[in-house]
Amino acid sequence: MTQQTTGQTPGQAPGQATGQAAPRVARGAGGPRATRAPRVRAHGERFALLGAWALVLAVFCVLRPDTYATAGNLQSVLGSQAVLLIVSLGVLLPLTTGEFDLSVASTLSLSAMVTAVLNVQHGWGIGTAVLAGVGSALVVGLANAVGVVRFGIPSFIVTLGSGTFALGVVQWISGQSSVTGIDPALVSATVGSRFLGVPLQFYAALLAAVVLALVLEFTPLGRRLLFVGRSPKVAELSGFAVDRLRAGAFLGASLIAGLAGVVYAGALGGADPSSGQSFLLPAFAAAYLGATAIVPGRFNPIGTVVAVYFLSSGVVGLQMMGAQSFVQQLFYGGALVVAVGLSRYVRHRAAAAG
Amino acid sequence: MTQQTTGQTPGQAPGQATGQAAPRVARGAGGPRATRAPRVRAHGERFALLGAWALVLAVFCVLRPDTYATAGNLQSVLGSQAVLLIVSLGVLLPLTTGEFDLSVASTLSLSAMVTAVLNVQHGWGIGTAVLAGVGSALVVGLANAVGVVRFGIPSFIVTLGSGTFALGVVQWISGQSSVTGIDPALVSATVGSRFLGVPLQFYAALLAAVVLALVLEFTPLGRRLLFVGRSPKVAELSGFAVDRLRAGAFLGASLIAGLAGVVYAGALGGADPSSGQSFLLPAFAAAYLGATAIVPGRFNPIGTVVAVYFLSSGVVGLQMMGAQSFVQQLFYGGALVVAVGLSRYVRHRAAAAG
Amino acid sequence: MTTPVLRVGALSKTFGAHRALDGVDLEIGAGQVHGLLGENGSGKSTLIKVLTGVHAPDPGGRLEVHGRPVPLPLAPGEFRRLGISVVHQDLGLLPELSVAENMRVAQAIAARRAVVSWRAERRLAGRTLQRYKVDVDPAAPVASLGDTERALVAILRAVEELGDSRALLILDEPTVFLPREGTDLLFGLVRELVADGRTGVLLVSHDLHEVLAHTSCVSVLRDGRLEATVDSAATTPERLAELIVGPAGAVAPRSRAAAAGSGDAAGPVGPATRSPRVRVRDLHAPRLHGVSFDVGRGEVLGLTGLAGSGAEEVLPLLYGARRARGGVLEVDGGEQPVPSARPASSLRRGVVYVPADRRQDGGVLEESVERNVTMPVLTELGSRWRLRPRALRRRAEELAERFDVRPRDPGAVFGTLSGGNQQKAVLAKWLQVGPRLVLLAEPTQGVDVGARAHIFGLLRAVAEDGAATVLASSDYEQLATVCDRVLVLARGRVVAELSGPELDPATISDRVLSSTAPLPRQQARTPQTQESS
Amino acid sequence: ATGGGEVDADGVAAATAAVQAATGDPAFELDAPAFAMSGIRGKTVFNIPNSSAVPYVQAVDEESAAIAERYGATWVEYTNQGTPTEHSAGIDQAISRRADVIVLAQGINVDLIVPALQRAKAAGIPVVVTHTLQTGDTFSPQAADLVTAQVTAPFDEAAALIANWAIADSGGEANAVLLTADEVPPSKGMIASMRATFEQNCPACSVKVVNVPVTDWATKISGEVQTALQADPGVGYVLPVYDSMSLYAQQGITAAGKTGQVQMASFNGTPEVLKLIQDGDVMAMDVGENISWLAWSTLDQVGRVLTGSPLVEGGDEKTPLKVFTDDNVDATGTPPAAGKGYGDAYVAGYEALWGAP
Ligand SMILES: Nc1ncnc2c1ncn2[C@@H]1O[C@H](COP(=O)(O)OP(=O)(O)OP(=O)(O)O)[C@@H](O)[C@H]1O
Ligand SMILES: Nc1ncnc2c1ncn2[C@@H]1O[C@H](COP(=O)(O)OP(=O)(O)OP(=O)(O)O)[C@@H](O)[C@H]1O
Ligand SMILES: O[C@@H]1[C@@H](O)[C@H](O)OC[C@H]1O
Ligand SMILES: [Mg+2]
Ligand SMILES: [Mg+2]
Repeated sequence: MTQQTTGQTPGQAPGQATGQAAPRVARGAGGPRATRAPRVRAHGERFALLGAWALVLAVFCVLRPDTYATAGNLQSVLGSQAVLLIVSLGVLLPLTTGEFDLSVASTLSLSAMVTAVLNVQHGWGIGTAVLAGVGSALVVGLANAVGVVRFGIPSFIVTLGSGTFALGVVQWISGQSSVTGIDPALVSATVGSRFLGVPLQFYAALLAAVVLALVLEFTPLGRRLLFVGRSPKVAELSGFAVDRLRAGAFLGASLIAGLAGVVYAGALGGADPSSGQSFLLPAFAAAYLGATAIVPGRFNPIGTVVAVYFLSSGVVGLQMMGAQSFVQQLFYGGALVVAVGLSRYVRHRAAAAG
Repeated sequence: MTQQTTGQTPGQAPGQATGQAAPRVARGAGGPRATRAPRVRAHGERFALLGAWALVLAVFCVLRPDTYATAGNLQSVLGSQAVLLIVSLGVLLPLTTGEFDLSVASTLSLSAMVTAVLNVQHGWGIGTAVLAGVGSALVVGLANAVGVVRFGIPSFIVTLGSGTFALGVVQWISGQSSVTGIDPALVSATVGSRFLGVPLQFYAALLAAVVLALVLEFTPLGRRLLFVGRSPKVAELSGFAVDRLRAGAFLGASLIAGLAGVVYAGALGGADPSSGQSFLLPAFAAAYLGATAIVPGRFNPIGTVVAVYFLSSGVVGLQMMGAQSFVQQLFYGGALVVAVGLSRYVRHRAAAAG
Repeated sequence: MTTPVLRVGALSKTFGAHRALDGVDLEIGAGQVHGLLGENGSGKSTLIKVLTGVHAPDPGGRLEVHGRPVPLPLAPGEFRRLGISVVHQDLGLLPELSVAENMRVAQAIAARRAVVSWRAERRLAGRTLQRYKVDVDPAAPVASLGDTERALVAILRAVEELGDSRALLILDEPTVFLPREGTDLLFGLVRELVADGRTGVLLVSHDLHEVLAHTSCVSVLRDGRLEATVDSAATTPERLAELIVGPAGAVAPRSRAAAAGSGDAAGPVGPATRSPRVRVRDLHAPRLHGVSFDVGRGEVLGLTGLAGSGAEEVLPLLYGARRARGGVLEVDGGEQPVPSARPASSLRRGVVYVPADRRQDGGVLEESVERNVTMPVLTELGSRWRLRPRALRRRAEELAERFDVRPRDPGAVFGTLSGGNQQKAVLAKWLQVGPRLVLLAEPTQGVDVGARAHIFGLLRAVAEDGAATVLASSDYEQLATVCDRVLVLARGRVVAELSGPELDPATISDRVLSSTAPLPRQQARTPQTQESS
Repeated sequence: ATGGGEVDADGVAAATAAVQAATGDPAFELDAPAFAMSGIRGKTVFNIPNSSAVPYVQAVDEESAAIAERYGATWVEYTNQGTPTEHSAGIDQAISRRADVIVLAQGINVDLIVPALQRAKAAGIPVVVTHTLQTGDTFSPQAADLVTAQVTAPFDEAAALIANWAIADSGGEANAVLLTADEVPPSKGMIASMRATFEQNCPACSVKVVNVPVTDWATKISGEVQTALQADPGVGYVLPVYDSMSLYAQQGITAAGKTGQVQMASFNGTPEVLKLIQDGDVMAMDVGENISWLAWSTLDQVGRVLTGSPLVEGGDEKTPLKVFTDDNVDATGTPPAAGKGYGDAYVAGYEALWGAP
């Protein structure tokens, strides 16, 4: 077993590196719970992003009362971000353990494409095709885990490589074109049926977020993952199976990305070889932005949900105003930086006042 | 002054976070010089990637003696990767100080577009247009530096945000269309003129790599940047101006990306609003892969050069074999992981034998 | 006699070509506090890491716990189930998490329960803290605690983690962070613990007196081999020192004169006869309320006090590693307000600071010794635009020689050096610059007796060169040995000044303990570094 | 690849004639029933373009919006970055805004948004797809009854013109590299059409096809072109199927040092690419489609759907192609502008069919 910790471990030469990026949200941090700030202030940061979201909603409801402030619009905003939300949950797991997974987008495409190809072109039943799709995603996760944990390669490069490779496989099995006409049962299970006017995929994504939040916050497993991310060294000295936890995080991320792929295949009624890539940066943005809310200083699923809908509410509002696509970019980029900056500011104020 | 270090520093409340990803290549590492391995083996790792490159060249020279093994092909391989190489050098600087700059690709587009728009549409002289282009790039760098150093926002999110924003600006000033017809002098200075059959842009990129390598390896500045990346706390206590060094790394990255943009504008004879983005992940791949060679365990410019040409030599060979684009993806992704894995393996062997 | 709680046999561990442990046999009895001594790099930490499954030992080693053989290597976390728990020297706390989260992590995690209630965990942690009368808020982040409080939290955590199968508590130099009161609390706790007759304690320390006072027997490692196991009651510090460093090695210094090295018979020159080189006036910070003192040319001034007294705060403030609220520092006549001090500006004024936590603050673990020790002299040995690799290498070699850094290879990775050698390298890094004012925090923390004498000699030499030295420590023995004068702080003020014949460990200890009780915890815990510029 | 045969003089003549025929200002040839466009007053047209980041697409939409508003309809532009997720969300937005018609413009793959199209159908909103399929082609069975009407385009004819131009220009000895992007719906047909044209008119020509997915255009086209020129120094023509590829292809030619030896011809008539013809020697020909004309043709079919008038059969609005070379490119303006250089036969033609606003 090769250990990957800050310190030195057997089987590793001195000067041997794990070379890992530790994408912590909070290095020396504990969030406002940790500071002695009065509760109100502390809540300031927890709910700042929710507030910003409310503000965005309010502004557009005033500007476009007939179109934005409608149940239909709300339903469509909620319904349309399910896949992104699930992918964001995927990147969040390795981030929690201090690693990057840049392969999630390709993994999503792979899972969607395998499902579609097997179901549409090879006549597999949708159930087995979905299993195969998710299985193919897990293969990517396994490769990531082996590369990072066993060989000690930095996750940034392992997952960049495995993602590129997986994308090649997608292009290969798809013949570089879209595969459509997937089993309607999958369509119906994702976007075809609705509850309260919102497609089922939204509830699936929300459920995933809640489950993940509970796991991270209230189970020993979640605590272990957090410890591993904060300090692999300490975690190892505390007797955690650091390797297994980190491997598990990559497998978990791939599993989630695989499920996202299945949902995506349902939402599209098929699969295409390239569009999955467009989820990558937004997913990281949502995870990082989400780490400023609800449990500030930690990557957390509920914060991620808020981040996804904050950003998409703004973009949809701008679309309704007929803003050009560059305005959406300006909003997206600006909102990211301002929101995170603001939450730091609130924390500073809180700390200064405490 | 807000300090951003791993531990606690003055001016920061405990529990205050910098939230930084520390994309070190080598956590517990010092490279083979540092290990006690015999020199031969140590050289194994330094030159493993060069060896892999030679192997790729040899294989394709055998397979395609008439087309691959020609001076013309060599010239074209060398000449075609200049922009990517320069951008890779750009990402390398912040990586050295432990930060990500995801905005380089947009910065490149911005610089190229500003140069093109001012020169073509507003009739500015090419010299002043280039200055303005590079200046606009520096504005992005300044924003990154302020966000990361002054406000303590994680660089991953600051640069994701600033990059998205800059891209919005590009779309805005370009009216979302390509701008062609740039001053032929710029074209001639980049791809139009040749030396030894290779376009000038290659020499420009190579020069940049060599200068950066000299700075990083042989100046106090380079040593300081490295230490800031390894441990901001130690660097600060050692009297290094950590904030200024980190800010400088971001400005340097933007400057380099801005220059890359100018070269790109010359190579294209204009600018287009979107294509710059496609340099982002390959640039990181080259930087990380390059960190396995020449000075293993450190991001280093010469290793990056080798990485860029290793990858492109393989891709060009596959292109000559008529391989489909998915095969190129498979090669690219596979080569990344295998090359890094191999270099770890060599190091392991060396350590085991030492 | 009962079965020992732990027995190891023929334990070896090889790193590359280096044998860190070489056929060690060791037995720790129930109810016994067993000392483990040895030079820096003799293998103590390695032994502990084998017992905790961090390192896999070479084949052939044996381990028995409570008489039952346990196959090696241990799986990660297995030591927990065996009833072993450890306080590592760096404590292993995550500063950004709360006290409760840190304390309860093992239980919360080991529990077969699917769900952890952090509220309940907080209550349990609070109860433990209360039971041992440690006044710390379980919800506070560890980052906001002082060093002593952190050490106590780590130790209490380890005690709790022993669980029902309690076998062995390992303390790896637990007292280096602790002032006397903390040490007393700790050993009180240890005695209570072994009184149950089921638990043993393995105590790693470099403090011979402490070890003899609190253990029933002592094992000494030398170069990875077990040199001897002796009965504490039947031995002396001198005998132990001999076992540790070998018959030819230095003997633990007992006096300043000895510390100054051979032939230096000249006692310290009294402060009155020196021209003050450094003046500190009215230093203010959250925990300091107007501290002033002078330090003469060639003088070594000690600062000490209980946790929370402010003694440990002074140095980082003067250096600019933390922000002061007010105060003036005058060096050779040049005045500067302390709040505007920054490490860079301090260095320019000839002020250097050797931090207590060398692993965190002293050097970059993954870089070579050479690169670490030459950090402050990059431009001095080259130019603004050019490094002189050969000059740097030569300087590193000289320093390794002069400061006795082992191994003597400047290319060695800093992080692979043993703790004591890291400390020597850090001292070398700072003392080479010819400083005017040396600020030293716990300079011999974790340093073996031989090296300690060597370091004292080096400090003396720097003083002889005319530097003013301020040494903050809670090691009274050390203060008595190297200082010309010692200031005792309490409640953020200087409450006593000791010099001449008063400078012996017992007197210092008396003055510290009789200084008014430490600040209420509440205040002591407020984050020290909130005020930003 | 073909090649190796004798130069076929008849073929060259045929190719030359075909190109020549397409160099003039096109006439309005649509023969469809007239209807009153004024009937769209007060209606909402919800337009979802393939990607708002493509300038060409934007230009068509701006012109369409202007015409729709002239006739009193509301034009809602759904700006997006070109992903199927956004396209689906756009349809949902249209439904929630109770649009009267949804336009999917410029190459959206309807097969990937079937579930959303089903919702549109359930909501009773007709869907018009423009400029996506080759004239004569039909949608897949699953999508066919979800799309109310379409406007097709003469992609294959444009491709044939590119091939014919290369044949004519080389005197029947062209050695050409065709650049394509397989995943864009019309691409495969266009490549097939080019191959067929070369086979028919030029047995001595040889052809190689290089596929570069859209996402890789910026990083890969240049290298691919260089490699192709390196692998076969005899190549004289690089023929990208879409002219947005030509900027990168031109870079590859320049970098390979083949300026003056290799020429390019492509399709779309994007103004910035027409400018490349004016400025340099590499880009020699572009088959243009009139952006304004495309807008009017879109409105024609949309107007028919909204007013319940008879549709244009199969969606063939007879939108024309025009070949631009150094000889006639200046008619598009200097620098070239959208909608210029094709005459204005379509304005009169459509106004005659639609009546007054
Ligand atoms: N992972 C490792 N790789 C290589 N050498 C190691 C490793 N860990 C320890 N060593 C070496 O093994 C020897 C024993 O180190 P160890 O840390 O056990 O000493 P120690 O007795 O704890 O010393 P100190 O009192 O300074 O802490 C030293 O020479 C050290 O450099
Ligand atoms: N990153 C690392 N690379 C190589 N060796 C390491 C590394 N981290 C720790 N070690 C080895 O582990 C040993 C023990 O380190 P540990 O932190 O337990 O105590 P220490 O620093 O030796 O302090 P001390 O005696 O003063 O206990 C060191 O001697 C060192 O050789
Ligand atoms: O209309 C489209 C055109 O805009 C683009 O260039 O390529 C594909 C076509 O569907
Ligand atoms: Mg030790
Ligand atoms: Mg021309």
